[in-house]
Amino acid sequence: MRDKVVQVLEIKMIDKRVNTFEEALQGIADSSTVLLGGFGQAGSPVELIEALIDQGATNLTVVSNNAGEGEFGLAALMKAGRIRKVICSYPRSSGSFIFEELYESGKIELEIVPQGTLSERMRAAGAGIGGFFTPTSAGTLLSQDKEVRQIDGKDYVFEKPLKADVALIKAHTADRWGNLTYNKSARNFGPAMAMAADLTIAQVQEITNLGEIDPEHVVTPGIFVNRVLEVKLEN
Amino acid sequence: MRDKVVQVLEIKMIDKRVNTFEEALQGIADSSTVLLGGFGQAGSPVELIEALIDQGATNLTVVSNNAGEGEFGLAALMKAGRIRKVICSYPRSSGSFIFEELYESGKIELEIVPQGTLSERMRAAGAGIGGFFTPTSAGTLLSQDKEVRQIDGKDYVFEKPLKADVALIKAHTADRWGNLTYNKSARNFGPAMAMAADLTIAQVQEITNLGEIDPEHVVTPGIFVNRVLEVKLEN
Amino acid sequence: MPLNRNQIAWRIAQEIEDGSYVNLGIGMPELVANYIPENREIIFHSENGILGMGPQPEKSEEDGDLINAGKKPVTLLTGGSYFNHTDSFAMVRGGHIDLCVLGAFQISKNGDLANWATLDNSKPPGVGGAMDLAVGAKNIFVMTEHCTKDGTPKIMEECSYPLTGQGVVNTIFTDLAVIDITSEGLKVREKINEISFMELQNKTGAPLIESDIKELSPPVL
Amino acid sequence: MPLNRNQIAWRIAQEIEDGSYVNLGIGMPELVANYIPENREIIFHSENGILGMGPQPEKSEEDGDLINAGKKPVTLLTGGSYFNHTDSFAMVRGGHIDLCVLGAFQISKNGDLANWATLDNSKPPGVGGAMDLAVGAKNIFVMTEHCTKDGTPKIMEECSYPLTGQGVVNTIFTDLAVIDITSEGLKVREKINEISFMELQNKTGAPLIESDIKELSPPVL
Repeated sequence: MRDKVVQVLEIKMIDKRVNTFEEALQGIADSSTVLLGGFGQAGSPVELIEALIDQGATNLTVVSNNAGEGEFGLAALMKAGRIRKVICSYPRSSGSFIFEELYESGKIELEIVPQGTLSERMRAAGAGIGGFFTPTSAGTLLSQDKEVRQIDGKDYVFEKPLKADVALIKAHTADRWGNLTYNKSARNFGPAMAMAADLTIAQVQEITNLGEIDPEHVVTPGIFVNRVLEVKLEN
Repeated sequence: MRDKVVQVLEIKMIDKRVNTFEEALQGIADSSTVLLGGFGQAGSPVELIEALIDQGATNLTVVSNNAGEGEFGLAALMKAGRIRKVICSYPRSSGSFIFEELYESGKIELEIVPQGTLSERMRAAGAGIGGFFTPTSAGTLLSQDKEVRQIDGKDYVFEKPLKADVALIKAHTADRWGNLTYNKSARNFGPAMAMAADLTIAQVQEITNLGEIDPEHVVTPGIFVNRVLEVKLEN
Repeated sequence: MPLNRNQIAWRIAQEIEDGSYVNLGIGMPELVANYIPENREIIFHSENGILGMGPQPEKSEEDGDLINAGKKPVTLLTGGSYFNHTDSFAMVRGGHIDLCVLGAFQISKNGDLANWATLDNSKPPGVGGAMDLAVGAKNIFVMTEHCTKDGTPKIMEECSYPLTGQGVVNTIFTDLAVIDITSEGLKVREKINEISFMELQNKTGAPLIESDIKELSPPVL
Repeated sequence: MPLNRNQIAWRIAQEIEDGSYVNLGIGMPELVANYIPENREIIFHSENGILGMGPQPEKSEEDGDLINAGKKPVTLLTGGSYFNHTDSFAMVRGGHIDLCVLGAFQISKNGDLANWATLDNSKPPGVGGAMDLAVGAKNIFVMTEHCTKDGTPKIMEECSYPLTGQGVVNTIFTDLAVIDITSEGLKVREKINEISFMELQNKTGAPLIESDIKELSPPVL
């Protein structure tokens, strides 16, 4: 009789909340392809990325709009020698000296993808699309080795989905089902990356109770999110 | 001097609000391709569709998930003899007798498109994608005359964007910039259709002042919307 | 006794893992939601833009803007969300739905599914989201009577009706048996006691594999 | 006097139609926002997910989560909205942006644009959203000095630098002239009075067409 009562009380709940960086990053393997959210610093999961240094995964292929700045976040992970290749749209900025050193000494591989194509390729991966034709980069160096098809008189370049093992993103609010909202222009690549990875991990400013995010206002539904970690930051 | 003062006061404003069905539907030409929002009755712009009967456009190709029910909305437009062809995923329902009569007597053309492909084709049109490969319908009748490509060992069917002249959709709230929010599952095809048409007309339950829709909660940004008409309906 | 529809639904519900994202096809599969074991939290997806779909509301609480793929009024659970059709089918096609339960006209021994059109061309066909679901969900369960009303097997060597998807079905749940589609063939995992393996084989249009068959015995429902 | 950057920006701003959706490229084109005539309502798009982008905030009001494509703090106008990168580039690629103003290294007579990479391979290149904008916006205006610092023409028969887009530029606004790219060739629409047509031609690497040239005379800025 007692057993039965206990069983009834132990209703399992979907709970994507984790309490530590260690739990959040558990299982990320060497040689993974890792998507890193953010456009510059807006939406960059700096704390998760830095925790990945301790986690230890190496030989990573990283997809990110930029290639890091200063010596924090992505730049720190690069400096720690964990990144084999960067896929991005715009690697250089005033503070991207760590990337530039590695690039110029041939220690890091670089693949340049136009910004809209980068996002669309991840979206395609998440949406089960096998590939798509985009007019972007037609007739340029970036489509040199790619299939080009004329459709209704215009040149289009064939692009393949960009699927990943892991996505590290930053959102604003989460609940235990993994529903996410973002803050202003920090939304950027988060939604596409969340869809495109087998394991999506979000650091958020705040974890709220289930139901506190209005169902009309959920930006990334929990189905695309595996783990959420609250990392409170000063604004 | 007086002239100058008047000029300063007459600051132009972007104003997508219209006051009558006539204004809303102005310029829709015969033989247009028209997207009609809604999944069953949820999100169906019934009043706009019925006003299209008075507007007079004929020989239309209509894209809609369903083929109408009863004798209102899409079914009424069909009954009025304005529709040459229907592109939809699921034409038959318990109340689709008008469509069925026209179909069985050969008076209306039918193109069946899988529901997800239908939405994706409109999204592709709105996003400037020239075409995409989807696994949906591979090996079935619906891909019989289409290009099939094996990608990573799986068959994919090539689908082209579905662009339209006009979209008639129903949303919940709008402002003068054309920003839209929707209500619950009535959102359905609205966002994809708004993107895919040259002229997007939304009937909404309520037009609010600019700024009353939280910028984080806009579902269809005004850039995809040309005209909004308030049509108050009892719930 | 062959299972009634509620009992087939019950059997499928037992198979759904805790925390799964599940889409239930229109019609008979909708019954599955009624029999999810109480200690499991399952998130139901509806292709018209809902995650966390809840049960039918009271008549007075019905909302024409909150319906399921079968266009029947539903509710939203706490934690649910709304999204547009494109995003909804991204979930489907992109392999984010763990399980979809679909009805069937016919199923072939290699997992082909036919459930959208017959050979009657006088009526307009309608595919809805079936082809997207068939090819997109991680697992496809079929829920069906074992034979048609006139006794013709629905499980066969090859489907004669137009296909919905090729090689997509994982497991077939019928009123008589539970059958896994494996690389070796149709493996009977469970059957009702009242029928012998040979009788089951006779009602099936493709060879069945017999090995360690358990009893299919749902409660009275 | 050749125009300064503010004056080129002013000239471009006069050309922007009321109610337009406009994307201003990173750098010099950002200046255009400062000179929009007061009676026009223009909606600025930023490819990192903003429509209705407003001016730079006071230092104390800066928000690291509200930046433009150049990663500088901005504000949002009443009526503005936020969206994700994929939707943002759907707007761009799908032809929903009326006008994009871009900088240029080189422009060819048929409207090819080179503005993302030089021939120096020692530095890593970066394309950002330039290729998407070049091919997607309904109209592309180029804002540039007429020649490089050493006097080499930037408008030429064919670009020697890697292209951003083929045949995408509609009009070139320089410190000396306004030049439309037409099927007949480079049509000078306006030029500053201080320079003759021949002098302008000498500073241009492709043939110019002279017909009804107006004076390019912005206010002192």
